[in-house]
Amino acid sequence: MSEPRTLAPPERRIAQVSGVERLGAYDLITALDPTGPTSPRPGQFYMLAAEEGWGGGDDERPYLPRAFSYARARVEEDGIALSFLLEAVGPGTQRLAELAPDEGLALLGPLGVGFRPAANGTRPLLVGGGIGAAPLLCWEEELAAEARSADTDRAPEVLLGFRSAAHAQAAALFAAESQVVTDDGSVGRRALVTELLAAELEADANATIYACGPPPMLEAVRALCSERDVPAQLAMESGMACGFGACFGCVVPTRNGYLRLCVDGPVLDADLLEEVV
Amino acid sequence: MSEPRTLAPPERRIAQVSGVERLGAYDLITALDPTGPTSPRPGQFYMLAAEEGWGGGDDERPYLPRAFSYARARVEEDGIALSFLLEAVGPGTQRLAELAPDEGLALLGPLGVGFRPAANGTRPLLVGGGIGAAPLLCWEEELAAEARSADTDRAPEVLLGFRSAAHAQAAALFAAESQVVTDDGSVGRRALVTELLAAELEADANATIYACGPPPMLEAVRALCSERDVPAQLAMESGMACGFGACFGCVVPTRNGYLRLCVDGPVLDADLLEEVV
Amino acid sequence: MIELCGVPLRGPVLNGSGTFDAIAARRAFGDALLERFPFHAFVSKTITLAPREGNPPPRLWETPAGLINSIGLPNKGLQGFLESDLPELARLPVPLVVSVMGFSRDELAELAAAVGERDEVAMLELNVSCPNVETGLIMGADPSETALAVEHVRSQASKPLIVKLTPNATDPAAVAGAAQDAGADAVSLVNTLKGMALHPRTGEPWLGGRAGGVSGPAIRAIALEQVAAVAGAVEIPVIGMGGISSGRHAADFLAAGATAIAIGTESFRDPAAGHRIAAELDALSLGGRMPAPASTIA
Amino acid sequence: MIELCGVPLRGPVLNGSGTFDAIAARRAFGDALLERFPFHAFVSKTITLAPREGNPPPRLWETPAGLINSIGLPNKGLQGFLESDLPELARLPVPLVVSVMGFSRDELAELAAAVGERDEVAMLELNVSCPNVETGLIMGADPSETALAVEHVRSQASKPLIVKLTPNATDPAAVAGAAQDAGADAVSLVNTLKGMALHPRTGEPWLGGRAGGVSGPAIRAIALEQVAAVAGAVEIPVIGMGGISSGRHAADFLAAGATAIAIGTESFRDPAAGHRIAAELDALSLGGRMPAPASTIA
Ligand SMILES: Cc1cc2nc3c(=O)[nH]c(=O)nc-3n(C[C@H](O)[C@H](O)[C@H](O)COP(=O)(O)OP(=O)(O)OC[C@H]3O[C@@H](n4cnc5c(N)ncnc54)[C@H](O)[C@@H]3O)c2cc1C
Ligand SMILES: Cc1cc2nc3c(=O)[nH]c(=O)nc-3n(C[C@H](O)[C@H](O)[C@H](O)COP(=O)(O)OP(=O)(O)OC[C@H]3O[C@@H](n4cnc5c(N)ncnc54)[C@H](O)[C@@H]3O)c2cc1C
Ligand SMILES: Cc1cc2nc3c(=O)[nH]c(=O)nc-3n(C[C@H](O)[C@H](O)[C@H](O)COP(=O)(O)O)c2cc1C
Ligand SMILES: Cc1cc2nc3c(=O)[nH]c(=O)nc-3n(C[C@H](O)[C@H](O)[C@H](O)COP(=O)(O)O)c2cc1C
Ligand code: FES
Ligand code: FES
Repeated sequence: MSEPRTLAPPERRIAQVSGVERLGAYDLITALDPTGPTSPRPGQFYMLAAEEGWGGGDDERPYLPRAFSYARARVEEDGIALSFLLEAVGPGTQRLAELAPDEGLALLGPLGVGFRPAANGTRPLLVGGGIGAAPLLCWEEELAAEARSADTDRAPEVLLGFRSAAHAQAAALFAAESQVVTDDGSVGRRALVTELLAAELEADANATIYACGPPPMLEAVRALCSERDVPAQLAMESGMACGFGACFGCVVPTRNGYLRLCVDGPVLDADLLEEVV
Repeated sequence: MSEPRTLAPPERRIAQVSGVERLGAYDLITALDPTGPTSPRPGQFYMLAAEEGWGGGDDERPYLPRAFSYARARVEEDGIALSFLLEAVGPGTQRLAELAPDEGLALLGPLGVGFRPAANGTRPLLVGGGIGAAPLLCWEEELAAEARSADTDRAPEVLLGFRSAAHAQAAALFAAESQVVTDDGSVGRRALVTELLAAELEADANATIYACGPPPMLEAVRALCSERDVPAQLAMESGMACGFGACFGCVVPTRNGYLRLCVDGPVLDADLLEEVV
Repeated sequence: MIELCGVPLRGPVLNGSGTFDAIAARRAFGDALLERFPFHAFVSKTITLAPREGNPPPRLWETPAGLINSIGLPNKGLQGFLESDLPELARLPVPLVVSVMGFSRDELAELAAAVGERDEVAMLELNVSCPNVETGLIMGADPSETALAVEHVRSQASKPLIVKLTPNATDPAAVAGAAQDAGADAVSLVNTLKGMALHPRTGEPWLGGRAGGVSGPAIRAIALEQVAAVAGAVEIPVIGMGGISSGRHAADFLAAGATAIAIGTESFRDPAAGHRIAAELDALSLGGRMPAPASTIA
Repeated sequence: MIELCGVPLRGPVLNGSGTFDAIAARRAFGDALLERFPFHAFVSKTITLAPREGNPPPRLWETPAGLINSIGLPNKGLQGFLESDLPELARLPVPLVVSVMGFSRDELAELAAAVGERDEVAMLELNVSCPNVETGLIMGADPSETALAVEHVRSQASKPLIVKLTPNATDPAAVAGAAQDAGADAVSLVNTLKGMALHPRTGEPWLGGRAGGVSGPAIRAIALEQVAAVAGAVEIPVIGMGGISSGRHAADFLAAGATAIAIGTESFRDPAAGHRIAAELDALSLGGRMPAPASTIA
């Protein structure tokens, strides 16, 4: 099976910011990429940096670009409009969140390998924790379209967990109704998204799981699925300097030793992992 | 004679940018300094940096603050409005030129010693080259006010030289009519401002010269004045890291050895200098 | 067109060892990488006799205008390199430099012999300077230790030999001189400077390897001083690197006496950085900023 | 309240020698400087036996997140210092540390004796590390050279003696150990790293002194690693510095084993930096980020 990887041009290019939308605790940044490939694969990511004023933030940072899954891609006549959902947690994301329309967004990508098709005859279950919803957005879109055209009942179901109502606003970006829980009960039940997943698997374990979120959540998903022998694909994170395999900095421990998440991931089969740390 | 030095508070503070005016080749930045002294002395300077995004420009710079003579000071009820005339020549001045109203301007000052009164009975002649006009603006204002109140005929005369018409727009900032020449003849004669000075001194050498501009101009002024025994004060420049005597980096060679321009200047008696380099 | 230790190169821009994996990059960029290859010669990541997993993560920490890495030289080992990597690297459109490091002189000799006999290899680079591996620091910081290591490699390989120096030494020029006298054909510097970062919450070392090596613009001025000192002390060509991110920086290193330059961390920001910097450098030397062509002939 | 070599200090924040001229600052800021003095102890600029003019300008070059200086130790010389500077520095509201450097061991002994006998002086700092003066580098880079220098000062002065180390050495921990064994009461590090910049147009060295020393955030990670290595190797207190510009950075140096820290280049951005950093540090240790009080008792 050929891996879901759309090749990137071997140079950084400048996209033009077209929209910056505040979504509760997150920002949705959209930029027009004039020359990049028009069909990135859900789960792939881009390395982003502001064209101007990258640096001079807290601690004279950021210096290196930052990795972001694309959340949405729309082909337009003068290029492809890429949307990124981001959470400002430090100097890099803060600068990106301050981008204004028409500013330049330096990007490299799409990078890494995306989500693989669901195991035969299983239903796709998308499980997102917080900002981990980002890569699930375009994946839900694609799976739903496939389901419609094949007109099966294999439309994806989406389970989301957020810290608070402000974060939960991101749920509105999904096409289908999603089940939402929060840590503070401000939206949906006060529960962990993995509780929703457990219930779903109790009801019908014939599923393929696609999960993205913080390590503890991914580890819980991995454990749940391995107990029940349910196939799962995890979109993971690690600190990245380059995004294309050059620095060997983004490794995660797997049953096959250290793997570079930027070229062998970011989507990994849960089976490959002893444990998500 | 007590030196013309208004003391600065011993800490950097944040002023709020109230105006950014494009003046041909220069920018006039005005910021409200809430707590600084209300009577800086003409010729004194401030160390400036943008509160946000200082760094990340060309070559990951600027890092250190930059020195700027104040061009104008207006006492308002909620502080003192300081104006700086600046020419964008590198990452620091470029960032400052991009300041928007309500952005924070970090400043320290006033620093250094300003212009001293004219020698008894001499007329003040202000000679500016390019951006060197900046410190002469507030000095002309003060001298003119003094002349009015004393109602003498000692009102200052202003001689200015600029590269081109775009730069010469700064001449409009002076209260009195000034004599202007340019390198390309686009405004006034095609001549050097030192030619104007030579003519003035031919007509009446009973003057005190206040000059600010590029080193070759200042050296020409120094030479002209020493030949004719005309007292001259030069507002000089050198690369500065601190502005308050801490780094010993801003020294200029004088008859008394190296002097730190930030504490012993920036205004120096021309006699003190062998030559302006 | 320049010549480095007798090897003709289309220009003076190399990559720093360990900062560009052409095989992984080909997976990400496809053949376009070969069509627009960013360097005039390719330097492999340092290989060792036995395979290495490298250091536990986290391996990266961003500093002001720089990066600390504690990668720990992960590599497939000599056999794995010769079998799976070398054939792929041989397809690159530029001459290949293979970087080797040994933890004993016998290891060095074995590596040198095995790599040196391969036609695909244009030059060898001896890494005596990796700050993440004890031996590297000790060998590269001491002139006589360095000389012995060079002799062992030299005796086994006739290929042009570059010795990569560490900046974590009192007198890099003395080490360079010793390398030259021991038979090195060129020296390259700087490798990373020892550095450390603590976990924001725990105050414990952030990096899995505890300490690491600092690279990027933050070290450029330090690297330029060492390159100038070394170039003034040896006759053999010097390959300068350390925070180069523009043609102007490259021109500075050439003006300081380097024959060629290498791009490391800047490639992380843009895989085409080498390409851009070579173009900027051409523009500058045409502009007469400095005698690049002249000073780039070994 | 901490104690450094038996001298009580209101806190752990010093200035780096040569980065704050309290006398000049008083001309600029007046008595407000004394009322809000930014440091818990004041370290003088390094003085030498004979007066020095310092290096020709330009003396400064800004680097990414850093600064290169080639000041060249301008100072009035021992007599000038004792006559005109010492009385003024004695008026500061904090203990005074006088930094001395000698170009021969006799000079060192003479400086130590003359400064050490003055009651206004709380401690001596021996600068064996200034990268702008040949001797500095040689002494400070070699353990035995350093030991000899320390012994000569020690024999003449009973005051607590701090030895300021250079980072331009293969093994700063070994030099620190030698200083300790020779009688030093504390070590301070890092001084600046050797660095260079070229004139954008001519390609010639920009600095009047040709090379200079790099300071600021760019070197922080390098300094932190050396401070951790030295603190692990000696029993005497360590004063850590190098690019500290926030309480978090100060906390890192204390966590790495320093007893006190010093602010250098950051004071150029804000003369009150020491004051701000001390406050941020208090907030952090209250927040329990790291055991500041404990680890700051010598
Ligand atoms: C494949 C992939 C996809 C991603 N997709 C998204 C996405 O869609 N949306 C999104 O919001 N985020 C996404 N991320 C995470 C995002 O890349 C990080 O949030 C971002 O890099 C943080 O940068 P920063 O400068 O804002 O914060 P940083 O200051 O870099 O801090 C972020 C974390 O890095 C560590 N850290 C702190 N200081 C340093 C330092 N100096 N050097 C190194 N590490 C440090 C700490 O653990 C901190 O919590 C993704 C990451 C990966 C790898
Ligand atoms: C007392 C005083 C008063 C001043 N008043 C004014 C004023 O009123 N208006 C005004 O516009 N300017 C004024 N200046 C000049 C102003 O401070 C400089 O133009 C400013 O510092 C330039 O900073 P930059 O980052 O824009 O340019 P830089 O990049 O700093 O370049 C400016 C000059 O510095 C040198 N240089 C280049 N790179 C570096 C480097 N990396 N490190 C060190 N030097 C470098 C070059 O000679 C270059 O031409 C004054 C200067 C002084 C000392
Ligand atoms: C992530 C990383 C890995 C490196 N690996 C090696 C290596 O394997 N062998 C080596 O000789 N140098 C290695 N280096 C050092 C670089 O080749 C180069 O000497 C150094 O980074 C300075 O150049 P720069 O500032 O342009 O990155 C590595 C550097 C980095 C940042
Ligand atoms: C302009 C300047 C002058 C300095 N002069 C001295 C000196 O006279 N004696 C000394 O021991 N260190 C001197 N230093 C080194 C500092 O004390 C300090 O060790 C170094 O700058 C690192 O700290 P920082 O990065 O916080 O500046 C000087 C540093 C600078 C930037
Ligand atoms: S981020 Fe550099 S190898 Fe993965
Ligand atoms: S600018 Fe630092 S002493 Fe003058």
